[in-house]
Amino acid sequence: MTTDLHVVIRNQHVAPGILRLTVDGGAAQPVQPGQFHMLKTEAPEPLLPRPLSIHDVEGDLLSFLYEVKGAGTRAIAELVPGHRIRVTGPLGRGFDVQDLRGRILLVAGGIGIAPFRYLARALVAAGRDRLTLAAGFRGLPYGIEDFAGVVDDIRIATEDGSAGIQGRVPVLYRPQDFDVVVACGPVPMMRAVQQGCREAGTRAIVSMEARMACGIGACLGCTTQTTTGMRRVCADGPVFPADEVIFDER
Amino acid sequence: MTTDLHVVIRNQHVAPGILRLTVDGGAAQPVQPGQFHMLKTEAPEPLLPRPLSIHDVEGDLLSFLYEVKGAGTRAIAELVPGHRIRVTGPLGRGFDVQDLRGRILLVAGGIGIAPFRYLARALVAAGRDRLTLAAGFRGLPYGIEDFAGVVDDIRIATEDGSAGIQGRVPVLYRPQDFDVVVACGPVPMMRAVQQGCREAGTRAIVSMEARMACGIGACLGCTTQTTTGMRRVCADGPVFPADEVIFDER
Amino acid sequence: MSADIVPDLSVELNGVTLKNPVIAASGTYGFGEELLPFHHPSVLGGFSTKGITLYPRQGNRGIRLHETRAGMMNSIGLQNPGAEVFVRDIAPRIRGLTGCLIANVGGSDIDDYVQAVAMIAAADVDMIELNISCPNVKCGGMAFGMRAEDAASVVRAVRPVCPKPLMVKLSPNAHDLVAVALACQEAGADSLSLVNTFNALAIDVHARKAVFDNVTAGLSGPAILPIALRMTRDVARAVRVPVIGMGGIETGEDAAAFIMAGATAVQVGTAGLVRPDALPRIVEELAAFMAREGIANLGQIRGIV
Amino acid sequence: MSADIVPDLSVELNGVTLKNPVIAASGTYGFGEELLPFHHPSVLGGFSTKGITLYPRQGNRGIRLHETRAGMMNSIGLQNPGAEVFVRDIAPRIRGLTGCLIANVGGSDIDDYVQAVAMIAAADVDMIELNISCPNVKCGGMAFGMRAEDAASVVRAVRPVCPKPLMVKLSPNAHDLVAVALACQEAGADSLSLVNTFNALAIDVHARKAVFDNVTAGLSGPAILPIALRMTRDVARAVRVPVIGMGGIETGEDAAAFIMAGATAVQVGTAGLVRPDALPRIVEELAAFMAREGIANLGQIRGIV
Ligand SMILES: Cc1cc2nc3c(=O)[nH]c(=O)nc-3n(C[C@H](O)[C@H](O)[C@H](O)COP(=O)(O)OP(=O)(O)OC[C@H]3O[C@@H](n4cnc5c(N)ncnc54)[C@H](O)[C@@H]3O)c2cc1C
Ligand SMILES: Cc1cc2nc3c(=O)[nH]c(=O)nc-3n(C[C@H](O)[C@H](O)[C@H](O)COP(=O)(O)OP(=O)(O)OC[C@H]3O[C@@H](n4cnc5c(N)ncnc54)[C@H](O)[C@@H]3O)c2cc1C
Ligand SMILES: Cc1cc2nc3c(=O)[nH]c(=O)nc-3n(C[C@H](O)[C@H](O)[C@H](O)COP(=O)(O)O)c2cc1C
Ligand SMILES: Cc1cc2nc3c(=O)[nH]c(=O)nc-3n(C[C@H](O)[C@H](O)[C@H](O)COP(=O)(O)O)c2cc1C
Ligand code: FES
Ligand code: FES
Repeated sequence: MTTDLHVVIRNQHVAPGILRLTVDGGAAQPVQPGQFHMLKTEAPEPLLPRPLSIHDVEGDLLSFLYEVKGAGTRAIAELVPGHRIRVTGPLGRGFDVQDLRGRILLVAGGIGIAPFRYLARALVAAGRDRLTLAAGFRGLPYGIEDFAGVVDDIRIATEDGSAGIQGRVPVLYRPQDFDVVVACGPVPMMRAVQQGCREAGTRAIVSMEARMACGIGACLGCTTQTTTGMRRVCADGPVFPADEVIFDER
Repeated sequence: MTTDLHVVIRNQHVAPGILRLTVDGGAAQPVQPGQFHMLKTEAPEPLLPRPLSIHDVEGDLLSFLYEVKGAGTRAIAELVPGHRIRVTGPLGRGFDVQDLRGRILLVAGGIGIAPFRYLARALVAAGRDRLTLAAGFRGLPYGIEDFAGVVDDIRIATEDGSAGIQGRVPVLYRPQDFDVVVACGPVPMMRAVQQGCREAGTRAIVSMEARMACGIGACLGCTTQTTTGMRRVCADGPVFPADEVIFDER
Repeated sequence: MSADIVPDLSVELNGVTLKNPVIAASGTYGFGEELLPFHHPSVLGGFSTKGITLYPRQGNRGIRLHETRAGMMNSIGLQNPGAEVFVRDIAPRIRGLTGCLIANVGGSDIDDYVQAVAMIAAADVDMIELNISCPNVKCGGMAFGMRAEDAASVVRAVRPVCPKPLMVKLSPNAHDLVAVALACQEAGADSLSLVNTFNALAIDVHARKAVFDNVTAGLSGPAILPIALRMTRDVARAVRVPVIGMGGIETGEDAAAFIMAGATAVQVGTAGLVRPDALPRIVEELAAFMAREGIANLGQIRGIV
Repeated sequence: MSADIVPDLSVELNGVTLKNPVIAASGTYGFGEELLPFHHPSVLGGFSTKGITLYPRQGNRGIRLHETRAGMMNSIGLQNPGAEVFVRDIAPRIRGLTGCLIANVGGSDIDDYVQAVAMIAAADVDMIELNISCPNVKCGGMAFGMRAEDAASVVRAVRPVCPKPLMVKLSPNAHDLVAVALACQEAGADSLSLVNTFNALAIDVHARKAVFDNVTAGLSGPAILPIALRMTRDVARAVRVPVIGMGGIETGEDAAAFIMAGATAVQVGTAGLVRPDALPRIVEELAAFMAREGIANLGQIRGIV
């Protein structure tokens, strides 16, 4: 883990409102798929850094795939090559690649696809050859081209029917067809994955989101309810066995 | 007076720590030499706009000459062509060109030279042909090239002796040689001008500085003591007859 | 939610109808005239004048402004031309600028307040805003806003000489703000406005001294919004009279938040110093927010938090 | 000013020598271990642990953090493993991390405080910091910090069971902060730290409800600095015991300002969340500032404003 200013190499739109940021110096330390970094521009506002998952590590370069939501991601989107940005990480507990075996399904909801490129590459490198990606989007899909040549079976659903099957991700798969399901996306989707897999008896793993301040486990601001009590998404997660997470009913 | 976002056309160093900013759309309204604008970048911090004198108006372009001092001017210095900046103005009471006649001396201390280019051009356009500029700097002079072909008699003093005469501006002139002296610069310099001219019986005019918030006369934050009470530098000035100003003794 | 709703922004404040709930805050809008090059004050719900005292005041010497993170400090010290000049020259001149002209009145002792209010309330203004909370007057202006008894005593004293609606402006520095609010209500306040500036300190570490001659000064702006919003809710839930909320409002959504916290109307100060078109924009943004969210009038959201 | 001065940053606090005046603030530095990948806690003057209560607490549900202009709000709700686990497992483990280990203790009633302090003060910690000001505990944690009598009663109760130096952490929401400070001093506090977070409100205007389940939450960060600095000076001028100032400190010059306002040492919270190297940087910046300004030791500037 380090905290340093990194030089922006690229920062480009891959779809409306979705950008890929590439910074230098990422490979200085080993990075586990599913880990994240805290990013903050040099401007005083917004005050807190923002968590972004590792999208890929290639040689010396570290990249993030992100959706512009509010002030924090907007500030990141305004960076141009040569600008610097504070990157703290890698943080959290990512996916245990050794532990993912058999028929593996990656379920992504929207920008939840971000951590899966690096995960899929790591799984392939570890010899896993039965990988399926089921990705759902509101409108036009993005980030899918990243999986060409990595994942054979790519399934797409869009709510507006603009690509793939019309509907949400659950229409794309039956949990019983897989040995393990890995999900990243909005809470309702992850709750559906948890429930479907529980009924089918399929093991499921989720990557959680929470508002964060420190990102390193010090402030207890990012906790999520689990069967073993309140746990910090940043330090005890973001990756949890789905069965341990107690999704808030609201 | 308007408040609008203006596109940055140029923003370049003319000397270390001194930049010239040129924005479009300045000529939409008549501008009097010695007036100023309030400038604020689109970033939330710093909160308040910063006052900068009009350095020149050329066709559609409005320019400012400024020294990087703190957060506000630093934020302005980071703008690149195409960026936008909020410009509110023109504000305040500038120099009354009709009223400046005879042998005119412009006394500038450091960045106090900023308003004099446009003033000198206006004076020449009004037929005044006996213009002298006396400019003092800590180190290497800047902004002087602006006066070539406009003012014949240019006198320079530098504290470090790197150009012109070594010393401060008072070494450059005798007040009794002029009909009117116009001064802009740090308070000690303006106090010296006030005193010298008072002794010599020469009319003197000063352009004052003060911390500002609104720039339009609404907050009473920028007042200066005068013989007629506390007056607002932004709305009653920044240009005052030197004899009316009561310089703070501290 | 209906997308084509045309929201009604008007509010009724002590018998005066404001076309919208956005009022320019005292001390940041001059006497309204300064803004004329940018917008006509009548586009706002109303404006509160610079604080007026019985006699003219020169205000404080030295630095009067200082910027902080997301805020600013001021120590103007109630510079103003005095009640007589206000009544004779200024009020008639600015009367036509707004549908709700609020005269902000400051003072150093009860007699001053009573005399000033008596003079000013007799002029053609719509309301008096009694500033018992200005922290920049050495002779004790703030003292009245700190404790319930003191606040009540000044409100009780001016009430009989004030035939106009009487708004009392509370200090966030009060020991027990809700107690002060209740005491002002009992003493006859028709409405309460809050917050005035927070007593704060800036130090010039290089000079090793306070930035302001008076040592402390008043903090305003976006930095204080979350505290001001909490205080507005605390007071609005405790009193019967209308509450006018303020502190750091910059956007229409900020204004909506204060109304959801129970405010009848809002005031905006610092944001209007940052850019002179801020207040009309807040009105437009609030209207757009209401239209988008299907809020027909402010009564539908007032105090729902 | 001598350019080649090597400043002495050490401070003496109730018999404990801190190598520098920068202490990590409770609740923002975990138990010190979380920061180890970034710096060793021993580079700081000390650190205050997350607030510990007699029994373990899960803390609050729902959103716990919210960002504001130049600040943040938190509603953690004192999540902690309880005094027993702290004393048995945690204190021995983290003891070696710092030369000044401060155990921050929270509670909901006087009995809880007394039992917790008795247990924790018996462990190998250097000081107790009594949090009478946490605004996030429903059962009244804040109540003790609001009024002088209440504050004194809890300090008086824990004093006999606390053989270690007792630092009492004051709430900026107190009705009369100086009175609370004096009451705590009379009741036996060895030092006073301030400020804890400001009680504040954030509203989600789209959802038309408060962001936090508890409605209000605590505001910290640069936004509050000018108010916290003023309060630090008010208290430091009124009491005899050392004062530890905090609230929005981000730089070495901010730390110097608190010391000029009378603080013996400072604490830093939010800035360390923004970037994990903030606190060691503040130490370096303070040293550089002192060297530049020719300040040989902090006694030369303490309380000069
Ligand atoms: C471990 C982790 C990994 C993430 N990886 C990615 C990624 O690879 N790509 C991506 O686009 N997004 C990712 N997110 C979500 C991303 O952090 C938020 O979208 C971002 O913080 C929003 O900030 P904002 O200022 O743009 O939006 P705003 O909505 O203005 O943010 C306001 C506040 O809410 C918080 N917030 C808002 N939405 C979220 C959210 N969904 N999760 C956490 N905090 C939120 C912000 O941090 C901030 O404090 C991740 C979140 C976590 C926790
Ligand atoms: C009418 C007028 C015209 C001016 N014209 C020019 C110009 O053409 N070129 C130029 O370089 N400068 C000019 N100045 C000075 C310029 O406004 C300040 O240098 C600038 O505001 C400093 O801001 P900062 O954030 O960079 O510095 P900081 O020192 O960080 O500013 C902190 C605060 O102090 C105020 N401040 C600091 N120095 C001054 C100052 N000298 N005058 C007024 N406020 C100050 C700032 O506005 C801000 O509120 C003018 C000032 C006035 C009043
Ligand atoms: C420069 C300035 C001058 C002020 N003068 C007065 C005043 O004369 N009377 C008064 O009641 N409040 C005065 N205030 C306080 C404001 O009216 C308002 O209560 C405060 O600034 C908080 O609102 P804001 O954050 O929107 O600015 C002044 C504020 C500022 C910034
Ligand atoms: C996330 C968070 C958790 C906190 N938890 C505690 C706590 O457990 N006990 C306590 O006394 N103060 C707690 N505080 C208050 C801080 O210690 C400090 O008083 C406050 O944040 C002001 O300092 P700052 O502006 O430097 O953050 C907490 C603050 C934050 C931001
Ligand atoms: S963000 Fe601070 S503990 Fe997770
Ligand atoms: S800056 Fe507001 S009156 Fe001059």
